[in-house]
Amino acid sequence: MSEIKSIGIPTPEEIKQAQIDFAPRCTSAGRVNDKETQGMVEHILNFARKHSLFVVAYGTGCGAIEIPATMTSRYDAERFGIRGAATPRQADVMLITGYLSTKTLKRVIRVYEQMQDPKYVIAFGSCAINGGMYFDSYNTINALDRYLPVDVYISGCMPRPESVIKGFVKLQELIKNGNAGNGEAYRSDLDWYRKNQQKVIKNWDFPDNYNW
Amino acid sequence: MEGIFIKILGAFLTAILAFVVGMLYGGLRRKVIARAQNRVGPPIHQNFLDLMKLQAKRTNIAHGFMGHMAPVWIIIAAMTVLMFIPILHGNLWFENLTMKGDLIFLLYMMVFGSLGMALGAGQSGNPNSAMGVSRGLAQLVGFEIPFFLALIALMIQFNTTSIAVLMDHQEATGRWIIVDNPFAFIAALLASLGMFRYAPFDIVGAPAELASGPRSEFGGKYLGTMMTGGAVFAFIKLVMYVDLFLGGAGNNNLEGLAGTALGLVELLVKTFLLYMIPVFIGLVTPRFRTEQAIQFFWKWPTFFGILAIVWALYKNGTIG
Amino acid sequence: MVITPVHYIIAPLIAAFAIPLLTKIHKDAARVVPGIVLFYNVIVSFVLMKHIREHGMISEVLAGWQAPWGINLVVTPFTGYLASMVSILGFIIWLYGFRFKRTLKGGEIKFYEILQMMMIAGSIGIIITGDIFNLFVFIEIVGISAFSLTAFYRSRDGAEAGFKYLLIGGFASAFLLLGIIIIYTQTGSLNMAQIAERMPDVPQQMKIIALIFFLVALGIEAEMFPLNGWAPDAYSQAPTPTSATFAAVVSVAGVYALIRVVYTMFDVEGVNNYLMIMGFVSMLIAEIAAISQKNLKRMLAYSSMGQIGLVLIAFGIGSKLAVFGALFLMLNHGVIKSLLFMTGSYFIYNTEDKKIKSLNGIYKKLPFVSFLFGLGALALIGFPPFSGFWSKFYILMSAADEKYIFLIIGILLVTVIELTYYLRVVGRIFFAKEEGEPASHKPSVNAIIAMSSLALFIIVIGVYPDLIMPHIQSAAEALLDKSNYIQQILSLN
Amino acid sequence: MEIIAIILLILLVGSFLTYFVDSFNKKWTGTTAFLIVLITAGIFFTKIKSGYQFNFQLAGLDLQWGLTDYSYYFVYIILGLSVLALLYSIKYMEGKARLGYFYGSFILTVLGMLGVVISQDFVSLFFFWEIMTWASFLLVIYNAYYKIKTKGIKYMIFSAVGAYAMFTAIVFIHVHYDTLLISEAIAKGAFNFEQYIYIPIFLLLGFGIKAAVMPFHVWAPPAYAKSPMSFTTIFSGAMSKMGVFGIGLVFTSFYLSSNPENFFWVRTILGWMGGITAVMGTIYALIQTDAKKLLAYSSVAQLGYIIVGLSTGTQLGVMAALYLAVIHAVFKGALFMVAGAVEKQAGTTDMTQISGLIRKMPYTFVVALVSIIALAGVPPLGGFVGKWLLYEALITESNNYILVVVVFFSSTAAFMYSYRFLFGLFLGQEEKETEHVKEAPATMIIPMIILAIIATVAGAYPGLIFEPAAKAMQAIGFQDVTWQMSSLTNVWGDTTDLFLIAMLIFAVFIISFVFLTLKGLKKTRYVGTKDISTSGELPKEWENLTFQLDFFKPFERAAAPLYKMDMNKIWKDLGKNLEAFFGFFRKIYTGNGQTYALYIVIFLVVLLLFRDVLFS
Repeated sequence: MSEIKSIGIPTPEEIKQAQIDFAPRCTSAGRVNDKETQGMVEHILNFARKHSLFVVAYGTGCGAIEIPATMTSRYDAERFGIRGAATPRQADVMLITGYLSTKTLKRVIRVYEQMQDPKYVIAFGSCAINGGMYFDSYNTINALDRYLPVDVYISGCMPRPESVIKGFVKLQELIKNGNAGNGEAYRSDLDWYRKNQQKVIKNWDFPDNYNW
Repeated sequence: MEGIFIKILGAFLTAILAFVVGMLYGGLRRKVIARAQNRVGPPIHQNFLDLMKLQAKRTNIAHGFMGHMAPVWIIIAAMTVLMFIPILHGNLWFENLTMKGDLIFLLYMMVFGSLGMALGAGQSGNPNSAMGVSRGLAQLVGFEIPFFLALIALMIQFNTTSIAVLMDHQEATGRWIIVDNPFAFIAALLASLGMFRYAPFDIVGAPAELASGPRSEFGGKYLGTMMTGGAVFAFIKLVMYVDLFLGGAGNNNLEGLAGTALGLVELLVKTFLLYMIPVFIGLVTPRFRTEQAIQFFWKWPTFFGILAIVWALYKNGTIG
Repeated sequence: MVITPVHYIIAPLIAAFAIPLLTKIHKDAARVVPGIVLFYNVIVSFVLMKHIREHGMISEVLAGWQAPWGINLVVTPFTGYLASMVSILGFIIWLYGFRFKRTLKGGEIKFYEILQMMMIAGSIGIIITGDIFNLFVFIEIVGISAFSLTAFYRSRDGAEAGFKYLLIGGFASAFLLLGIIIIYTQTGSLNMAQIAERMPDVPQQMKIIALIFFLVALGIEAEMFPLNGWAPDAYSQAPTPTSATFAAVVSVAGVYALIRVVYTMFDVEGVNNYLMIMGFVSMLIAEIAAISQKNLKRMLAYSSMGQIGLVLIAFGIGSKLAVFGALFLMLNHGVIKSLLFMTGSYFIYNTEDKKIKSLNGIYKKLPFVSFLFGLGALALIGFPPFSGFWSKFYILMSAADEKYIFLIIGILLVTVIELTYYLRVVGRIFFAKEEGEPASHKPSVNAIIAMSSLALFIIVIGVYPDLIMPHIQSAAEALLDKSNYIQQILSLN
Repeated sequence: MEIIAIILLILLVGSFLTYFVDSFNKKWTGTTAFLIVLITAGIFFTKIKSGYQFNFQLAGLDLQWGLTDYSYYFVYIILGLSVLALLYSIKYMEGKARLGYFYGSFILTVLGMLGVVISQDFVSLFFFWEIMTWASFLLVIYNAYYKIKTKGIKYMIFSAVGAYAMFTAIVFIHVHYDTLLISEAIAKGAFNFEQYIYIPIFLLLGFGIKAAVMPFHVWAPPAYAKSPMSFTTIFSGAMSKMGVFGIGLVFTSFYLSSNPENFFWVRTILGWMGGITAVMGTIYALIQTDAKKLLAYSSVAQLGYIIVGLSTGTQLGVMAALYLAVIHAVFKGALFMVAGAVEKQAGTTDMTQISGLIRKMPYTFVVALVSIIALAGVPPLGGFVGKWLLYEALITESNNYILVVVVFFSSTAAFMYSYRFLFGLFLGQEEKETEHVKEAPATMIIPMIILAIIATVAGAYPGLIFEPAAKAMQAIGFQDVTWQMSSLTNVWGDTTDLFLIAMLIFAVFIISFVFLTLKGLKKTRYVGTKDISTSGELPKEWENLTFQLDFFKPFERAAAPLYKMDMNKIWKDLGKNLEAFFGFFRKIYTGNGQTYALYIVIFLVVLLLFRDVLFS
């Protein structure tokens, strides 16, 4: 038992505690935009949102290499209105393309917070879902949605461009139904997210107020 | 009273036309580029969707008053210049304030937007923005020189500084200025490459290098408004070139709506063809550094500009 | 008429002998008596000027011998003007030096006072005498006083400067005497008027050789290049009131002698050009030398030489307007340069060396003196609304009347040089970072009165030159009217 | 006593009075100076109308003082700007040393300038010119401290050379035309290049140096930048216009009296000098890191435009020059005041040291913005009108096509430094060093705002300035000067309707501003300048995010050949060589008595040898 612990596998108690602590909390509190409630105007706007996705590709891991392939001639994501954005201010979608070290997480959070509502997160690969092959690494986070609200996960290691496009299409679907865009949720559950973030980020120096 | 009503209505009509055409041309450009790269590309109306999405952003940030004002400046510049550009020759609806301002005014007014945008970008405090502005202003000095030379050539050849009078002249003689003074057209055309800021002169807002430069801190409604302004400006530049060199549009004998419609079609064809020049050049060229861009503008375009003046003086009878 | 021109000379001479005796009675007598004498000279000047304005020129015969045989003193508007100027400036310099001299050792003060007084009296004598040998005598009186005063501080430098002055002064005396001898052999007269009358009969060669001797000898006194090597050392080593006297009194007398000889006695062509060219060269070289000086008094000395050069240029031009300008400039130069030496001496007194470098920020210590120095500097350069402007203005006007284009440009360029070094000093005084302690020597009341009166003169004449211009005008006329001079003197007997 | 003499006397006495008030109570010095000039201005504008004349005799010369419409035009600039500058000065100079000295010299400078424009004879002109010069010199060296040797003296030497050149010309006018009255000289054609060419050339040299024309502009930037800002307002705004005043007088009278075709070269040379001045001033302005220096170089450039305008000699060109003279005084005065306010509040104007003052000094920023727009010549503010007139004059009337491109290049490059000024001081990162900065006091803001309002109104109603300018032009000999209140027309009949433009811009502004503000009003937030997208990195306090150094490096590289011609260095080398030369000559005085004795003997011998040559 002690040997196992020494390589970092949590004890059942710890897992239990962690399940309580890190349970994803994507509440629907911020969802002003449900399919049932959305009006005509919102419907049209969602149509525009869905067809115009400006992407800030945070090339964290090996998935970064898939993005060029997705964007260029062969797979041509632009036909879905997907297009790169230079800065988070202009972007709608953030792509987390692979494992996230804790050091990078800090930057990712910063970028996410600088994006404007409604904003979406797509996480690539198993590393972003559950840590993947880095599940027991000392400096890599395991589940992204403990730190940021994720809209779409794309499985695979790594997902091929087809899967990526599929992921985007899924996101478009969610947008159309008003189920995507967890900025409001992030704001309302900020305390919880902050607690988790602060747990892994040692040198925490963010400003106190969250200013979108 | 009725005249004022028509004027106001015409102004709105002009604005809508410019907006729609500008946006569509932007979409077309994306489509053309995609096709050239063997892609399907976005739909032509993609820019409208983008704009709508940007305006539909729920939250917006600005870095201060000048940041808030920056898109306003662009809209002011775009709309003001638009009102002074003749869209269709002799058409009541699109006449606006055509006779009330001349080329020098237009030249300066067109800078107004860039300057306002530069101020807004400056306030964001992002060093990338400041760098972009620095490059943009430097490049401005580059391409304004040949453009101004071309304009002077036109002014002295036809003894007017008014764009409307130049159009009248072309209609009266039935000869386009591109024939009368081809060098001026070449100089102005080369200058227009810089004016559109497509490759190879797109270092100002290079996304990978400067994080889109001056616009890097603008999002949501601000970016959307800027896009609108940019689209209108694209239209303005094209119409201006068509007016100056390609005889303008609307020189038909048809009365009423038909004439207007024909004129518009003519305008669209001419502007589209003109627009494709910078687009295609942009497709196949890499990026100039700022000083290379400036030096480029100060070499061949300026040479053609001076040639244009000499030509104008020759045609005018002042020399030769 | 109770007061006659001879009072100018008699009073100082008597006083000079009386002072050693009077010091026995009261030790302050040595300081007070010269003042009384010089003030008396001022009164004499005013009375005489009033008289000649009403009755024409005065020619006083000494010892009953009529001119041309005896010695005569002549007060024309010209000489009267210069004599008044010299006596007034002499008095102001005395006033300035009244307390300053207290710091000297008691034993020397009477010598200083006597020599100073004799120098001024001798200068007046040079100006008013009508006899050429008498002129020589007065030049010797001035010279000997000046040599001793130069070496007054018994330091190594002072002795060296005094010796240089003596050496060159010896040349001057010798050549002057030679010139007088030649003239006497040829004309048989020592009276200037008579010499001038007989001059046309003198053989040309003799005339020219005599003239050259006169020019060299008097050029030394008038600080003309290249004969003015003595001047910078003498100016800088002498006590400051003496330096002021050199600039304001002695050089004026020297120039007078030169001009009297050239204008009245000789009738040689080309001498005007000579004066003009040498004046310009003097001015140029002096100003060029001044710009790189590190010693304040030397700088002022070179500047004096430059100004005298300008005076000579104006005399060289020779038109009425030019002479008018020259006379005006002599007055201005006397006043302004005295002011500069006076203020400069307070700087030196406080900084305890003569370096320009140590004047940094002295404005804080001596605000009023600095203000006056600045005023003087601006006036000397010729800025309006100060008196220096008008003299330069008229000289340039006269040059233009004669179409000397390059001369004008040259003078103006030299003025730029002059301006450069003066304003450097002014800037230093007012704006450089100050160093050291507060002023240890504030100016005394008498010095302030003396300096302020000079400054007041500069401003008042600058704003309203009409106050003084008629006098100078008549002086210029009197100088140029040679025949009248001869006639008057020879017929007065 | 004549009213004009009383006015000058008030100023003269006021100068001394201010000096003594300072030693009595430092607090009231500034106010006293302000009141004195205010009273003077009041008396002047109420009692003296154009056409006034006063003849008298001084120093044997017939002197004449008076006011034509032309000089009155400049009186507006001088007195108006002086009053505002002194009001501004009260707080600006507070707490500084030697206030009496400053204000005394200031009033003397005003006296000098006023004297220059009221002089109708050359002697008083030169008289007052010199007063103006040395009084301003005293102010230039006020801040220069140990730099006195180079900076202040440079100004003085150039000024003196200019003044003496002018004086030479005056002397020759007296000789050749036997007059000292300006009007008579004009009537006799004294400024004509046909007869005595050196007279107009010397006059132009004299006035041109004061107007900082290339290649004599090198004194101007350091002098403008080093003086206290409240004085630079006058220095650059009004005093440089004295040069313009003179050139205008000389040149137009020359044009109108002679056939301009014969003297095309004169016009060309002067125009090109102005054009090169404009280019040089601009390109050096945009590499400055000190805001004051930037403005100083910019002043040089703007004066270049004015010279170009005058050099055309045509109606529109001279109108452009006169208009620019006023509008430059207005906006550059305001800008120097802005720089002064920043200097006062933030301690420096070095743009590498401070940035992001916009929230701390909002009023100052608004003034700076308005003035900069006017400077850049962008419609709808006053500066555009000047630019328009200038270009149209060059294109339509003067046929100087390459020159117009040069001017245009300069004015386009001016966008760069205009932006640089605003960005450097007010925009950009808000650094911790400037946290303490507060808005300037009201008495400093009010004059700035007045000037900004003038610049704005002039954009829609330039006729307000055209009216006196047209009168002034008629006074120097132009016939039938036409102008409209709010529109511009060139000889080809093309118009630009400024009022319409201003209204249109205003309308669009209101619509789009309201739309942009109201839309998503609640969800729009203002954030600090540290909250920027820096690739996700959180900027630390010590991290430098301010881009200020080498701001226009790409342009510098592209325009490298232009920067090679450094006039400053040429003059400096000249000065050094001259000093070395002088040092050589100084050695004539060896300090050795024997040498001096030798000189005397040699001199005697030489005279004796060449006696026949010298004397006869």
